[in-house]
Amino acid sequence: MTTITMGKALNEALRDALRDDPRVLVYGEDVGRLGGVFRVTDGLRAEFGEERVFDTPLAESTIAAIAVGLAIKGFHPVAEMQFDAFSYPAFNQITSNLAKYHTRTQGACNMQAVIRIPYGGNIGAVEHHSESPETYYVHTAGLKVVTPSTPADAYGLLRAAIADPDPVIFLEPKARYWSRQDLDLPAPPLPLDRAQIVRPGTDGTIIAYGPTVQVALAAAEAAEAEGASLEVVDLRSLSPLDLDTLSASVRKTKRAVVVHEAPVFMGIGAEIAARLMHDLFDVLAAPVERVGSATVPYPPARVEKLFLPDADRVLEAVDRTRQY
Amino acid sequence: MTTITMGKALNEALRDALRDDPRVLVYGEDVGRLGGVFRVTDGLRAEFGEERVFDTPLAESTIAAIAVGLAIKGFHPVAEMQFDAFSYPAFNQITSNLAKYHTRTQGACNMQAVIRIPYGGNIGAVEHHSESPETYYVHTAGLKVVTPSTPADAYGLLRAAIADPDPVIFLEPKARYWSRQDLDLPAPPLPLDRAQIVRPGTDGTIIAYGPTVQVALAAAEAAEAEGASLEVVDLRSLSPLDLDTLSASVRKTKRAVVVHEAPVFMGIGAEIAARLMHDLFDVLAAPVERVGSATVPYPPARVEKLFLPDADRVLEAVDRTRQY
Amino acid sequence: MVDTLGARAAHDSHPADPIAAMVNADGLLTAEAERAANISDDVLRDLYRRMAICRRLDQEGLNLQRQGELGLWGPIAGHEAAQVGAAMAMAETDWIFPYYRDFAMTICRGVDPGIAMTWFRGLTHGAWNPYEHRLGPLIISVGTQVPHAVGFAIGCKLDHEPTAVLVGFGEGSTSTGDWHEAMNFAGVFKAPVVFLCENNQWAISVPMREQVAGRVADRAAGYGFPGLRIDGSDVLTVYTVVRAAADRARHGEGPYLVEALTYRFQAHTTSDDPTRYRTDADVEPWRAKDSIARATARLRDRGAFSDDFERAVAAEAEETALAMRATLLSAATPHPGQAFDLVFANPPASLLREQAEFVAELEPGSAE
Amino acid sequence: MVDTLGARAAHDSHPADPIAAMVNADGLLTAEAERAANISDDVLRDLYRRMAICRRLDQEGLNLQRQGELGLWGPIAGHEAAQVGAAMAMAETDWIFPYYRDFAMTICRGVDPGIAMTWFRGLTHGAWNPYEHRLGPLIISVGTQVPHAVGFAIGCKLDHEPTAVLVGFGEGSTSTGDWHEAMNFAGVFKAPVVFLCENNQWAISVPMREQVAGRVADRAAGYGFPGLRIDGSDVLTVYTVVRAAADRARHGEGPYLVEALTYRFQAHTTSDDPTRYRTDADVEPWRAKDSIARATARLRDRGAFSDDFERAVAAEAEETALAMRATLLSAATPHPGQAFDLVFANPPASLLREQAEFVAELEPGSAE
Ligand SMILES: Cc1ncc(C[n+]2csc(CCOP(=O)(O)OP(=O)(O)O)c2C)c(N)n1
Ligand SMILES: Cc1ncc(C[n+]2csc(CCOP(=O)(O)OP(=O)(O)O)c2C)c(N)n1
Ligand SMILES: [Mg+2]
Ligand SMILES: [Mg+2]
Repeated sequence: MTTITMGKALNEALRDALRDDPRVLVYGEDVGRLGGVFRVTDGLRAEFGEERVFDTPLAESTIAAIAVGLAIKGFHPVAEMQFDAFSYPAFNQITSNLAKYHTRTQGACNMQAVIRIPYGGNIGAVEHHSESPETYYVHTAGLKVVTPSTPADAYGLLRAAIADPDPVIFLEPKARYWSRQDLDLPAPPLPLDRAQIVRPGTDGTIIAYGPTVQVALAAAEAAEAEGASLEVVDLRSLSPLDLDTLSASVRKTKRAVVVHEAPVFMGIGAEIAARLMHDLFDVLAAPVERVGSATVPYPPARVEKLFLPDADRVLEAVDRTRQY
Repeated sequence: MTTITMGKALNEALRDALRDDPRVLVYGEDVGRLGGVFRVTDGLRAEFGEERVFDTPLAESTIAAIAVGLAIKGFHPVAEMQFDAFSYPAFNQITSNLAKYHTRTQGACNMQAVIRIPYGGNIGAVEHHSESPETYYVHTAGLKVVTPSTPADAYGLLRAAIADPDPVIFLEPKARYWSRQDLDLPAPPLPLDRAQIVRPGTDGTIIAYGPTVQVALAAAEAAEAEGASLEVVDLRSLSPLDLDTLSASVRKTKRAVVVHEAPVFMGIGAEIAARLMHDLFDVLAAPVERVGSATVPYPPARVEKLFLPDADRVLEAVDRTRQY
Repeated sequence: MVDTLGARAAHDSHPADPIAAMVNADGLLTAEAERAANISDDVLRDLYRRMAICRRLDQEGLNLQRQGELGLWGPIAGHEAAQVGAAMAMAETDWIFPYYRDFAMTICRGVDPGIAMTWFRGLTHGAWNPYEHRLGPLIISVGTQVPHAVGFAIGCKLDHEPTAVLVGFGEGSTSTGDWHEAMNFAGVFKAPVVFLCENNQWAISVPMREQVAGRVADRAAGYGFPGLRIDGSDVLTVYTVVRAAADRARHGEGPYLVEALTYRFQAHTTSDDPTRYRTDADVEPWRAKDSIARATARLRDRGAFSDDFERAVAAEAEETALAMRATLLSAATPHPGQAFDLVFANPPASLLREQAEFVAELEPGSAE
Repeated sequence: MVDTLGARAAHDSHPADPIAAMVNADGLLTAEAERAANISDDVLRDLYRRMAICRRLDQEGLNLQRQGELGLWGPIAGHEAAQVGAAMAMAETDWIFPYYRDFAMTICRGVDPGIAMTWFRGLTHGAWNPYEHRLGPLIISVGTQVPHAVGFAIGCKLDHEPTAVLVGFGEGSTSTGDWHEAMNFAGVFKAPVVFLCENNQWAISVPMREQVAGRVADRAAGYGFPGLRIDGSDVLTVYTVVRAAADRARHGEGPYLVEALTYRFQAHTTSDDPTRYRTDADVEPWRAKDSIARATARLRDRGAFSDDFERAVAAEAEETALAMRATLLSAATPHPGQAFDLVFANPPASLLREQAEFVAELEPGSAE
């Protein structure tokens, strides 16, 4: 058991995948010599050589596109997009090809590829480095989309994503890269379509993922001090959504708050709230609340915290469901 | 009063805009000589010359990007993307620049630009020609997104979109290009943020837009024969949503069904259902139902109709709300 | 009107490129290069035969569309030499990544024409198994297949396989960002790719001069590898040049760009109306360069063309067209539930549940 | 190690390009061209002065970041000649579209350095009014500003204005699809754009040879306009060549690509650690080409450099740095509600309502 960061857990997952499966390739901008701007690929090029871990030109569309070609050739590419908004130049290749190639070849070609995307805010960065692009990928049929909230999940989900025969958008909550956990490695792979109850409770359910799980847990802890028992569910998988787990929790607690950094408008909270209120219409004691960012472009670093969900805003939302 | 098609109404709106405002430019692939693959720009090059109506190379990203440059220079560009899925190569320019340039220049540069996108299915086309990309644009703060369902609305919304100082994604329901209406032109411009009740009713509200308004009206007509009075709301604006009009309707009818061609999962129905059930939690007699496509890539032409909403599927959803 | 390749042939800037030396200023194989290439009469006859059959199938595509049996047809007339010449120049173990118009490449790769046509009938998004024919699916999103080919070629290199990859695209496709990114990647990784630009002068209604600044072939130099403009209506030139470029790639010498000048004689697709943007007079000069007539002339020069041969090919073409029609019309409509089966290799339970509900709703009787 | 432009200078393929004739095989202004250009001592002194001030401000950026006053700083050391030379070569009525590293262009365009720095402090996404300075905002999404410049330039042409547009970008940016699409559009529309590639050998950790297949300057030929690789550390060369290219553009002769070879002496940004990918020995040869030393030498040759002048410039630089710091540190944090004000010129009522709620929640007292 050692204490490791999420960044290191991801690094170990890549290392173990490269070691266990000779078809795995890791590439992207600055992933080689530099080890990635967040050091997630640190040391991999030295260990596995330039043929398996390599830098590419600055061209996200083709970074995604060669994943298609390499997957057809039987490789298992793991490509990195340097930051969330820099995955947008690859949008057409991801949406029109990576997501549809299996369908287009009548199942003959597996797109066993992972696109890693550090995402989310709260790191004091300049424009384009703090976005939450999950809606764009989640609405695209043919992609699986997952995101971890802890080092153990990061390891387990990334191993499973690389081993899965389908294309996985792997969203890494960059503000959590330095979060730590005691961990035995290799940790077990995790299913790609299951949510996890990370804190049991009875009076309400907070649904979160990636960077907001910690916020939800802090809110639940604060609520406990005031005598309220809140359950926290970590989605882990954003597409598909594990509605069985969500429904079971909310059926029990009768209240739900969804928390994400993305704008509320058309964020994943919309789908979750719509489904929960639809399926549990007679069970819910109050409407599902959503906490997220405003309908504005991601604001400058000095004011970003005001737009991001924090424990206070989550607790206010919980209160709205409890005082309904 | 003449009977004109939606395609012609759009053509007239472009013509009148070009005539009334010397800063308006119309460009895209095949919009010049050919008049567009749907003939929406027919005759405009001959009338206004190659400097104001021009063909571009096949490069959607730069088609969107020069709209940014031209808008800074004080032009009012109206760019065409040839089909829905061919707007995806422009995704980064639309999302990272067109939507954010006003913010980025502290309000100094207006992005008075319109991106016209024919969208939706039901035309028996090959891959990429039948998609409903609205979620991608609606979730992007900084864009206004509208879509007409009739020739009159097509004219009125397009004139308003061109005159508006902000970037507008103008979605044209391509299967409705040949729909006809008696119309006096020029018709009045329409507000870009208002829904319209297109059929009043008391027993339930069908919320539709673009290609599905006709489907909703057919369903309402069929329901009337069976003694049910359904209200039909045409969203017209997808971002922002006119929640006042939606709420007022549903407050009255107590039931709502949202209908779109896009997959249900993370379609606009999610946001509308979440908002309506949140705001009218105690008013609704049944959960909000959603009718849309499945969570699959758009299917081949010979089976597409099975995936698209039709009056039957809408009525079944209405029945679910009435028999709840 | 017809661009005769002009004086500034791309090979001028690559004096060291032996492939460029194979063609003259008109982009045609020189007599010397023809001798050196030593292409047998049988091979040339086979190229002729394939072009003639494809032309007949193309005509049948138009017929089928007019008769309402196809949703769409994208005519290839004018592209036969480029497509047949290039496809047949590749070794069987090589791969081809086609664009939507590369029907003749598809046929050359052994796909049953009637099955290939199901794509245009709206029955499927992909009519063959790429591994069976070493042939990617038809790609519609313009230019996006170019970096797929480069990615695949990088994979071949990583596997130390002597495989070359051919990728087809129109001159309009060279305007896309993906095309450029792929060219640069190919140069950086020295990937074994032959880029084949089927420059047919038009991208729907947009003429080449409004589409391509400069010349396509000249662009290769900026990526550090050679490019060559050739006469794309002469099948022997296309075959010989592409074969040499593929050999070169297989020998680790990196990518090569071939710009095959040709013309689209018919509409862009059956949805198009070319009278809106060009006249018969525009088309006429190109008809004189017709690929089948020129292959005939080449065979006659060699004394390898006979009336019997011509008749036999025509009969085979007719038979193939009939068989294609029969196969197409008997192809089953896919079960709608199939759309769900094809999304993932490892579908999540939620999608299988959605599929079951979908199928049950369509066929109320079948629901449990 | 240092690429000395080699034998295959881009102008070889454009013998008719008079601008190419201005530089020698090392990309340096020839003595003859210098005489012809007739750049006065005062202008050269002003270029020196601006470079020296910008170098001092760059150092202050590093200091401020280390002191926690900036979220990020992107050093420009090594780029002074390219940025100052190019910016000052443009007429006042011309426009400039910079990339994130073009701080010296910003200063040359009259933006208050302390205001410019608010961007790096995280106070704003855009620190100046583009119309006031004829200067676009800093663009981070690599390559995306290049087609903006082309669009703007097409607009200038449509307005029949004799305006030239300069756009800056790194060599890494040339790998993006947008860069290519913009080059092609510029060629097709003969847009009055000067493309300035600040080729500093690195895109973060990726060296030029793994980034750019072929040579950037050579790519222009494929778009039908000239490209020229020059010594980007010699401000007089940059100034003279860019001025000529802008003149040419203003006279309707179309785009021009200048590849200014230079080096990034510092880290990519303050978040970067260059020791992971390069050594001091890699950097050393480029230090010998330092732009300020070379401008000093040029001025000395002309007898136009004195100790007094040097001291005066140093004093002005020091003063400017202090003023910059003061302005920066006193800049107000924007009201958070401002984020809503800046989204649209014509905001919908729903957004104003959201803003009111947002502000009320932040400041419970202020709610009505
Ligand atoms: C990204 C994208 N944009 C637009 C289209 C619509 N479109 C289909 S073919 C075509 C012209 C392509 O021309 P070219 O590449 O020269 O090939 P050709 O059809 O002439 O063989 C266009 C604009 C598309 N399929 N994909
Ligand atoms: C589309 C995009 N992808 C990735 C990045 C991250 N990034 C910022 S700068 C940079 C390198 C750019 O190199 P170059 O264009 O040579 O400019 P330089 O920084 O050397 O001046 C990268 C990869 C980005 N900003 N935008
Ligand atoms: Mg073409
Ligand atoms: Mg660089």
